[in-house]
Amino acid sequence: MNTDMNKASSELGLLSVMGATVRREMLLAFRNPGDVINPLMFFVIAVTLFPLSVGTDENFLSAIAPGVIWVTALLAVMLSMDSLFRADFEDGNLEQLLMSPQPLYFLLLAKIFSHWLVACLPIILLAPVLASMLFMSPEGMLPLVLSLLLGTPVLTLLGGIGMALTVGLSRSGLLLAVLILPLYVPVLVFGTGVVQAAINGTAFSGLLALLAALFALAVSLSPLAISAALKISIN
Amino acid sequence: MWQWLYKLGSPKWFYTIGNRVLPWLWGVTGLLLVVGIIWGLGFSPPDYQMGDNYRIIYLHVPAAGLMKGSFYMMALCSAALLIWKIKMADIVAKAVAPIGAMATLLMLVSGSLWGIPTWGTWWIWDARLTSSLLQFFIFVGIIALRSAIESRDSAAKACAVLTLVGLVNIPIIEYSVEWWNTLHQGASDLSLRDSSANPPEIWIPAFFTGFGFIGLFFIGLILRSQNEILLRERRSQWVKDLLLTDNAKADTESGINTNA
Amino acid sequence: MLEVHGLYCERDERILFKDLSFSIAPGKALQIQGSNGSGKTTLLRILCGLNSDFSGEILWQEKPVKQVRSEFCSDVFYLGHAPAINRTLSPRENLRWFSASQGKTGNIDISTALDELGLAGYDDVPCFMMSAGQQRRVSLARMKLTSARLWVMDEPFTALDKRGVSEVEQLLSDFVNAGGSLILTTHHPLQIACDIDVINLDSRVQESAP
Amino acid sequence: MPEFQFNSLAELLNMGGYAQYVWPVYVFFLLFCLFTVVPPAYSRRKIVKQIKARLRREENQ
Repeated sequence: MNTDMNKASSELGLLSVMGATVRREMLLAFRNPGDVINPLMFFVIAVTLFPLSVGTDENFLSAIAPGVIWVTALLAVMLSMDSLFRADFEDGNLEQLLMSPQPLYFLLLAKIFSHWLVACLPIILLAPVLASMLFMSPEGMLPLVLSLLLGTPVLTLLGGIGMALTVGLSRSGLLLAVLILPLYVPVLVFGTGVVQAAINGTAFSGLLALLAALFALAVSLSPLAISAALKISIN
Repeated sequence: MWQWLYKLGSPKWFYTIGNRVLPWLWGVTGLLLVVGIIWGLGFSPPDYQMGDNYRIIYLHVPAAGLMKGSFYMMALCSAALLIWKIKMADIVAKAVAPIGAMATLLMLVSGSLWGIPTWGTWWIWDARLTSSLLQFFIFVGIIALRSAIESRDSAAKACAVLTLVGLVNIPIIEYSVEWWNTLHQGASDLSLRDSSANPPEIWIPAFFTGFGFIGLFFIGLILRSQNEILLRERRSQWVKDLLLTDNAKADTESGINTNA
Repeated sequence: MLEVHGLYCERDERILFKDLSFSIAPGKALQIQGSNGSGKTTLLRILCGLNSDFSGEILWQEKPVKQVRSEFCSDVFYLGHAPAINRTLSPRENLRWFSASQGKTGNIDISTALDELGLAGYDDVPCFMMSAGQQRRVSLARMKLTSARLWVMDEPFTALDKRGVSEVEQLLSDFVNAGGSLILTTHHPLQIACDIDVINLDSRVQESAP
Repeated sequence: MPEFQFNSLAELLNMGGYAQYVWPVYVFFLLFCLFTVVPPAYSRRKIVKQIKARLRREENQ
């Protein structure tokens, strides 16, 4: 079997396996909708807690709206991380993933992209609705969605590292928070900065660029950390 | 030079070198700290603005340096463990983590106590204090991960990965906190560093306490590493010989037991 | 095909095996025997690269495994304790990812594979409605889909009934006689029609770590 | 050698009115020193005792 046919089939193999991974994850999300609904419900309920606690004064709520939306979205994404590796670790599929000939780097990207589609996209779509519930001014809506679109993948990738490190442990929900939340700070700071700048009418494209830079850094580096962590947890 | 470094990789050698270095370290560190503190507290002139309150920086600045230094050392050990599989690196990283966390705590406490007369409250969201607080959370995260994983080898490698992830993220966190601080509060003019109007000799005691801190750090590191070595090598012959000779003579003051 | 030199593995202060060397050639089977906890599963996972807590050398086609990882992985099929079956998916959906990773994307292969494992008609039944034996058969159906020349199997016969065990033994002997090589651990008395070398981990090492 | 800044012990203790900020920091520093040295020394004694006990058990087996 000459090698170039082998090379061509391995490229095709990688793309087809990534496609198969994404399709499998979508199917899994469809089969157990908890992975989609629970983060979303947490996001909605957590946001409604704020008016109940801090009162419904309009200017105050609209002042804290970007922060509230971003913090609850961040927590929702972190809580949704549990469904990323745990099910596959328990039924043995994670070993098959590590044993597959295709480079683990791209398989993990496919897996995390599908988790982002399942868990984070609904949150992004719902964020403007909740923001308007908190009387956030309308010109902040688009920047909010843009910053979430760029920020949540970084949160998912960093959460993936934490999840890969703790997948072998029996009850590690809170440990994930202790490990990963400090690393979420830059995304939170720039994310709320974008919305705040938009509301004050100042230019926010620079901050979006910073978020995009964080996104590029996370996409390129964190799969390396995740595959190293998975190989350790599988040991 | 490499041969010496290579030897440090073997636990037995590290243990014996540790025992030989410890007495010197005790003496030098004690001297440095005593001189630094007495000079700083009693002899250096008061600050033109803050009066005697500024004497806190003789502990605050070395603690901040130790916080940074201990994390970089942990990152170095983590890289050595993951890349060259040096078992000794994990022992040192495990010993450094609690000391680094406590140094960060000392930095935070001294920073906020310094802040009470100058800012009016014990905590303000100053850029350096906030990023040090986040660094403290990262230290706690690493220690929590190590205690959560039972098997020692995977705990070591998992903490190494987390430390390196932390190493990449810390500059980003500091940059974002710095940017965030200028957005909300403007640069606080009374930051801890700009006591430039003072005569230069106020920095001499800080020189002493600084190196005294480093000495203290290595004392703690060697003691903790030696404990871990004894635990891990308890079945090996050299530990048995070491302890049997100890039976023969009265056990000297812990920490300076003379080696076989 | 696969050579192992001087393999040493220690777990919680106990030596599992020390300077273990063997090789496996095409058309050969190797059975790892040993009591519970003697390190059979650890040895299989070390061979597959899932476990890296060992010292020693593993060569695949005379080259260290680390350098030829993707060829090695495409030529090895590992079947672990866990059936690697997601209970909410159907057998077809479970196997589709695996067959894609082996470069086969056709659906017909999956249904023929399932039929040969006695699961005709179960293609689209969610796995949680199937018995443990049937789920193990779904996992074993991957034998039909893989083009790997080295099979590493950890207790392949668990949860199978008598007829299932003989069917799988038949499949294994066809594979080995057709030039494949097989490493497996099992507690059942093995009747496959080919020459089997045996390594017994109990008789090799008694004393604890140095 | 710079001269001593405070003319009396009471003045030193008062630390120019900042006593309740400066001295707690130095107390915390003392805690830091104890934390770096005392726990390892204590667990050293425990470890040595443990190993010796095991050695004695193995010897008279």
